[in-house]
Amino acid sequence: MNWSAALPLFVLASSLLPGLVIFFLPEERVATRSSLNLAGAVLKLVLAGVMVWGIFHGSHFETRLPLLPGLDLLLRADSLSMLFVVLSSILWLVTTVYAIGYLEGSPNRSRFFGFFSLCVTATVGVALAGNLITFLLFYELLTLATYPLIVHRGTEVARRAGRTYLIYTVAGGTLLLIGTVWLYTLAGTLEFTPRGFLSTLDGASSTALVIIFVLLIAGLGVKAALIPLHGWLPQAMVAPAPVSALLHAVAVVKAGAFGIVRVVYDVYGIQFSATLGVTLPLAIVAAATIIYGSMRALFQDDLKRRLAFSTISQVAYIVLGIAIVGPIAAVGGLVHLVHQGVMKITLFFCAGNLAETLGIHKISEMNGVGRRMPWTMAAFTIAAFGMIGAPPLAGFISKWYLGLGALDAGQGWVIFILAGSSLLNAGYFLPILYAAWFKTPADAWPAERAFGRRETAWALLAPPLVTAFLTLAVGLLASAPFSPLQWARFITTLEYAE
Amino acid sequence: MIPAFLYALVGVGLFTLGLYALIIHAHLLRKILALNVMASGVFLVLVALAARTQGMPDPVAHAMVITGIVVAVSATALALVLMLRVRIATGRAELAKEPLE
Amino acid sequence: MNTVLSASLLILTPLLPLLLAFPALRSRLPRPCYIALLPALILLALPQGASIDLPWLLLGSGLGIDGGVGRWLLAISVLLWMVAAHLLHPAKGESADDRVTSYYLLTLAGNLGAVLATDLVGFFTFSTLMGYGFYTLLVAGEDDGSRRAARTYLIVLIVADLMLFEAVLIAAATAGNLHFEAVRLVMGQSASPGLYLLMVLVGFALKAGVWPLHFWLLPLFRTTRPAVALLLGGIPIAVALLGFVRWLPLGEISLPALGLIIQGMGVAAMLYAILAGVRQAQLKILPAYIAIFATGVFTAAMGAGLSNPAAWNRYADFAYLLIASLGLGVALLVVGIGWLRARSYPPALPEKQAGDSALWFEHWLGAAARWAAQMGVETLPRLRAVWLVKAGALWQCYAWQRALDSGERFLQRWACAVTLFLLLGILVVFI
Amino acid sequence: MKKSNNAKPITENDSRQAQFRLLLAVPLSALAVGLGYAVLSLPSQAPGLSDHVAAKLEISGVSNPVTAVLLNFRGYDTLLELGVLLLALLGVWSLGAAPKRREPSPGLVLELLSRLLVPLLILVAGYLLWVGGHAPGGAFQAGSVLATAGVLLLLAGWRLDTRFSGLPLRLALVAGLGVFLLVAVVLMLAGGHLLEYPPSFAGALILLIEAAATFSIGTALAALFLGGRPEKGSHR
Amino acid sequence: MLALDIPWGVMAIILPLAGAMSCFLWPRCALPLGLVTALAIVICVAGLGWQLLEQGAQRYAVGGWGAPLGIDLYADGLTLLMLMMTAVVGLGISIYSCGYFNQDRARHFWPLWMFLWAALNALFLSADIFNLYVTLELLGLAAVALVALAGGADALTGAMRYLLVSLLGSLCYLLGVALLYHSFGSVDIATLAERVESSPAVWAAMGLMITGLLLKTALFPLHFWLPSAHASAPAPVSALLSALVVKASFYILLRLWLEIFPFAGAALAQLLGLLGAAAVLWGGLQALRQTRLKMLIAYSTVAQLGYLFLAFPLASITGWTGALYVLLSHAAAKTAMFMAAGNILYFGGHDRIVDLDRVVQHLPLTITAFALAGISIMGLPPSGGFIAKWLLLEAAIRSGQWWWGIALILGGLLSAAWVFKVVGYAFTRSEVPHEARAVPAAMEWTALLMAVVAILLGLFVPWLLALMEIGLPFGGEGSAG
Repeated sequence: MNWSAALPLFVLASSLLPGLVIFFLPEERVATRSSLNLAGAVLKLVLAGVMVWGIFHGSHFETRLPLLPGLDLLLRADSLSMLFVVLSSILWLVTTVYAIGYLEGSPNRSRFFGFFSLCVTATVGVALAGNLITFLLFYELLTLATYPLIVHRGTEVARRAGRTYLIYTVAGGTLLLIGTVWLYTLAGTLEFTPRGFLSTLDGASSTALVIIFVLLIAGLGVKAALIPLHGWLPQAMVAPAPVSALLHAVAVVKAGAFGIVRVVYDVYGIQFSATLGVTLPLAIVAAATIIYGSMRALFQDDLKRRLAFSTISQVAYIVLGIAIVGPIAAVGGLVHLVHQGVMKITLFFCAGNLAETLGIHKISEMNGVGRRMPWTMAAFTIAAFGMIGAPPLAGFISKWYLGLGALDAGQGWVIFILAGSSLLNAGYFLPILYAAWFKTPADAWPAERAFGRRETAWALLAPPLVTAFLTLAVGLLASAPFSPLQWARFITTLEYAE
Repeated sequence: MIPAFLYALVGVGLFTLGLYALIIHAHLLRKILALNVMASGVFLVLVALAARTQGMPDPVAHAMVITGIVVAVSATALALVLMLRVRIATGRAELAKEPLE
Repeated sequence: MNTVLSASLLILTPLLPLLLAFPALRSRLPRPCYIALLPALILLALPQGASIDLPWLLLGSGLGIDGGVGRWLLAISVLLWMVAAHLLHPAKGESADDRVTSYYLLTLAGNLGAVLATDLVGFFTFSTLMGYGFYTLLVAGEDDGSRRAARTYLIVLIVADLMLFEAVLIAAATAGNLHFEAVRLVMGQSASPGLYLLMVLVGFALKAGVWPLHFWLLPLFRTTRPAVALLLGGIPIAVALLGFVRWLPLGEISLPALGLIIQGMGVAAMLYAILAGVRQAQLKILPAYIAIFATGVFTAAMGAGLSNPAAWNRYADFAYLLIASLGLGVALLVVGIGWLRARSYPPALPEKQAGDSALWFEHWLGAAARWAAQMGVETLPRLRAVWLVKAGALWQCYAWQRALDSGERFLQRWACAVTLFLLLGILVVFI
Repeated sequence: MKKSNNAKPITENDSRQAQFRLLLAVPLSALAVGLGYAVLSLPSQAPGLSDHVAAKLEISGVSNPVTAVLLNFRGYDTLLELGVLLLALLGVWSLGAAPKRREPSPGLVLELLSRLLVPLLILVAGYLLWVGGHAPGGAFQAGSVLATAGVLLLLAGWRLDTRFSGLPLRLALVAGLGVFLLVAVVLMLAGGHLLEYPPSFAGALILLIEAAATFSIGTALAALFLGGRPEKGSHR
Repeated sequence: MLALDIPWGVMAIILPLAGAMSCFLWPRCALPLGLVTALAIVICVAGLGWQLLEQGAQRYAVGGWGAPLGIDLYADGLTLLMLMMTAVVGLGISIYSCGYFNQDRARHFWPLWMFLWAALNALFLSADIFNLYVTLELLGLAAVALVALAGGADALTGAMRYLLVSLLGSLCYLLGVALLYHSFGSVDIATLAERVESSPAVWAAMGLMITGLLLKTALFPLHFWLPSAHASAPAPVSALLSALVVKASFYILLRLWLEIFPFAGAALAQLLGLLGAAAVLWGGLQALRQTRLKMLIAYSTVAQLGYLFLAFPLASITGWTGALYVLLSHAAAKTAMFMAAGNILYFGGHDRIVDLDRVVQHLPLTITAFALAGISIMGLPPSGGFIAKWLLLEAAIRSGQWWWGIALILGGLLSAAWVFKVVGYAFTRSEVPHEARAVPAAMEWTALLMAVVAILLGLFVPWLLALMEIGLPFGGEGSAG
């Protein structure tokens, strides 16, 4: 096995092995655990960087292990997967730092970090999967690795949330499995191919293909929280903040969205999907999700719940970008994969900081918090404006390409969806900002913890600042080489090239 | 020839009767006996049909029956002892009617 | 050397205030508000126009200063900002509100950037930054009335930004290049510029408070402090008018009917401003009417330009002057009034009806929100709940459990009988 | 089967029981008819494997075909079957110690009869074992007769001395299977297949195995009669 | 090559028999003797595997006579996999039992267990339907005795019912054997396969044998004996029963179906499939509402056995492979689960599900084992269970009988429901202290290792499939894909 074949495995192992070791670490070995975690995260980032560089220069990274006759466990780094891998790697590193700070002194940390690493392994596996069965494998692994994180607190609420999560995701995984098997029996292969492998298929009835498409999308839509499959997400916010952050930004919802991208692009092929007539319904579902999620978010008082509904809305952008058949919208969708991650993780970090430092969980308690925790709230503000789509932040770029793509593809109605969503986004984010910055603070915070001179612990503060900076940077420097935008363009040229 | 089939039919009859008894009787001893009757029926079928030869009956079937008998004896012994233990443990030589909790 | 200097100045002009907006970066500096204006001042002093392309920024952006309207406006802006800085500067003994300084600098950065922007996205970005920054200025440390007025402004801002965003999208989809010149050329020849024009017109009209859309302007003037009112007159409105000039394909396109309507609206705005302004007793609101009047003038001119491109080309410089002087005029008025009031009038009482227009706006918004809440929150989850979450309740159903129990008991009791039946079944199936 | 639910009136139970019996008779008779039909459909002449047996009888080492099948041709079955017997005993022993029943004195008749019969039975067992080589008889028959002797003794109140109830008893129980297995393995190690007797030694080996098996079967059956493992030191 | 000439398969039968006898003779040394035997058996099975890889399927004439007169042993890929499964599970259980049984129980356990192992190996290797009957009886009696080892009313009643059922099944089977033998004059499977032709006697024989074996395999609705027997037995025994014993009769059924009854009608296959589907659903539903952990696991066995029968109507190599994979992965996973349940019972003295949280918090390895095994049982990747589900589903869709896929999927969902119902307790916080008995590390680690085996089964599929194709037990051209 040469270097290029081993690299994807190394990327997986860089979080898997630390994770497994951590499971067996005694609770009090904090330093060992933290350094293992961080070393793994940094290593993964470096490896991912190497791969990005290699792919840009035309190398191929592919690991193929036989799984079943005719079906391989295939890990392949292509441009699309690298987008997700790099995102996961970066955000994992940041979240690890955050989690170390967040969970300081709480019980069951070895278990937590073990599953945390497994979760990232599964995510990276989802990203690197080179065929549908490998994807399915890691997709389910992700379900399993996330469940312990959601119920980590062990309260009744957490268990209920975990149960709901499982009901949804296991059912979704099952649908995905059915679709995958069916597809395999029709096509005889499951390997992701640019522009799909189904368009060349003779004899398969298009009805069957449409049903399979629906099955696959439904299965993936559960994780991507498309309506009406989103019910688990708002409940899952009972998890500790780093988990919510990871869940909403990278791991779970993104895996679903990423899967939809894969299915539409590399299984069906975008042109073939359009021919089948499945993209428009998908776009409509996505649009409905965007609006619905935002509407629900408007009326939540619990901060994390509001963010959760916001995620539902935002992730549907990615799907929308794909479902509008056109290269420009595709860029928008893909780039939103990254941008939403960066922004949402910031928001959850900040929410976590508020909860951890001041005991604030509700928006109605946030009056004047900007004075107490200016840095946290600054990060929050940047991310929130990014979500609204204010230029020059990350969200603007995504919306820009989505809108432009919709016009390009002749689907002008999307513009109004975007506008409505932005309006609603503003409607639920700006009051938070207003309350935080301009209202007079209450006499005492619900549960304040002192951190000396700083507003909160370093490990809690640095991650949101870094991600907020990223939010700004990816928007501002969108046209710079190796920016997410450029990478998304690179991907779409492959997909749409004739 | 004809007797062979006659005996075989008796064997079948014993088998069915044993099955009937096994179903309707609750007492374990009766059940065990019913199984023995069934076994006898089976052995009868085996042995009877072995006689459909010219001259010496088929010895293989006989050997099988001997083996079968020993097995049946062993099983019956175990069953009887087990029945006694059940009676000691539950006070009745019957199977518990309620599904186990 | 010169190009390097001008380029760095161009970048620094919006960047320096932006950087200084972070409290940590300016904590050692005396009077950061003035220092932030330095690059702009130097830029004004440069004899000729300059521009710089920043392809890596946003979607490929650029900054530049041209000889005409840009320079004028920049000059006016700098002037206004300096005055405002002076006004905002706390009197001796008062502690400086650090946050206000930050807001000030943010807004400043947005303003300067918008003036210097050479493409739609850059302009849009900076003007948004300015808009939100300005909102923070309005809100910071004021009373309830002004906050409500500011909230109306915010909503206007968001709606306007959305429309402009659509406009940018349309422009990009049509033109492919977002430079002002390119957009104007392409949109001028475009077959169906209607939506774009509508979006731009309504969007900037909202931002500038052009007559029928001026409802947010009055409460603001009524409630804010002089320094902010000064900026309000000069900065957002002027930038919005600049937006008209920059974004619309004026002089390239001839739309007599639309032009006539706009002209009519401009005239109506002037009439309204005069009538209402005369009837208005409060000195404080007077600048608002003047602003409305001025925008009316500009609108009329623009309408004329739309119906007669040649005329626009000829008199365009006049419009620029108008924009520039508008800012100055309103600003001076505000300062004057403020000064007057400070000398002779007692402080105005807080207004009871802090802007009727603001109230109806809120009223409708609230109604819409309630409706949405009912639709979205009540119906959909219930639908979903029926088929997924209630499954658990179904599972608890007693009948189920009993059926399962009795089934199991039956199987245990009639064990051998079941065997028999299966045996028969197999035989029957087979034979 | 009786109903478990005692609250229900017994009469109702009984009538339902009767109904069920009737109902059951129908499929059972169907089954019997079906099986009978199947049996009758068999060819009226079928040699089975008797020709094969007859052909190989000379080299099997014994002249009784049933014994030849049992211990030579299908000796493997018998090996496992000895295992079944031993296993049943193990199972019985694992269920607990033999119930300690204070039997009344066996009485004079039983006492005398057993003293008279036991040696005779042992003799008969030996004969059956020996005759098995060429006429009906063999290890199982002999073993059961031997067991009868044991049972008679047990009924008469005799118990194995505690000195022998440990390893010696176990050795006796294992002997049949053990010798059989040993022979099988030795034959295999000698280069043949499992249980492949050289024709010259076949008779002797079979007799050896049968002797050990008889002993074990007799002991095992008698031990099974006890209904549990012999407790140390509790017997006469 | 001397080592290739050793009849490893025969050794795998003889060794446990010898082990059983020596354990019986010297009860004080039962444990070391048993362990040594277990290791030796594993080596034998490995040797057999090597032999098969080198030389293909093997036939061994016991006594040198050869079929039809003598008894043949036959080993192909299917046999090998079953033997390997038995060896792996058996080794695990042997190690587990070191800690589980006290001195008194151990002296009974070891010889019985060795007999059981011998019976299993003999059964898998046998190519003779009468010999299969003897091994079945050997197996059944050993299993019953092991169940009764737990003592107590539950276990004894369960054992009694199990014994009756087992005997009934055996007798049905034996009558079938009698009819077949008298029809065709042979009890050798291969010979029968050549001679067999459709006749009323064959039908009757088939009905009897299939019913008898179904009874022993506990296919719904003949599963009534299984839950009580499996749940009340000592933990290692429960594991043995669920993992191995019920599979043995299924193995015979499979062999007969493939070799002797290839002309069996599609209707019968559909009936078996239907019963399998019913078992999957019924077992799943019952499992979900059990209040005791071991009962729950036992009902899950009922459900999992149903999967095996889904392959009958599909009747393709993929389907058979899938069923076989269910069999293997279920063996490993269920062993792990029963071991985990045993640990919990050992530690806390009870296995009430609602009170599990107090226990499992202290047994992280155990609950991990349970969870990993659960992953395989519910068929989530990466695990043997997933591969099985995949293959069965693929076969179902390929054959156009997608409705079997539905049963498969629903079964998976039901098992997911109960697995997570249990695993969820690992995460609840409970502070209540209680009396506890420390669980030996060997027991926890064995459970975990068995669960890991169940997971690993999902990753070494081609290797196992290659083994399975030795001798082409399912016919066809070889490739299962």
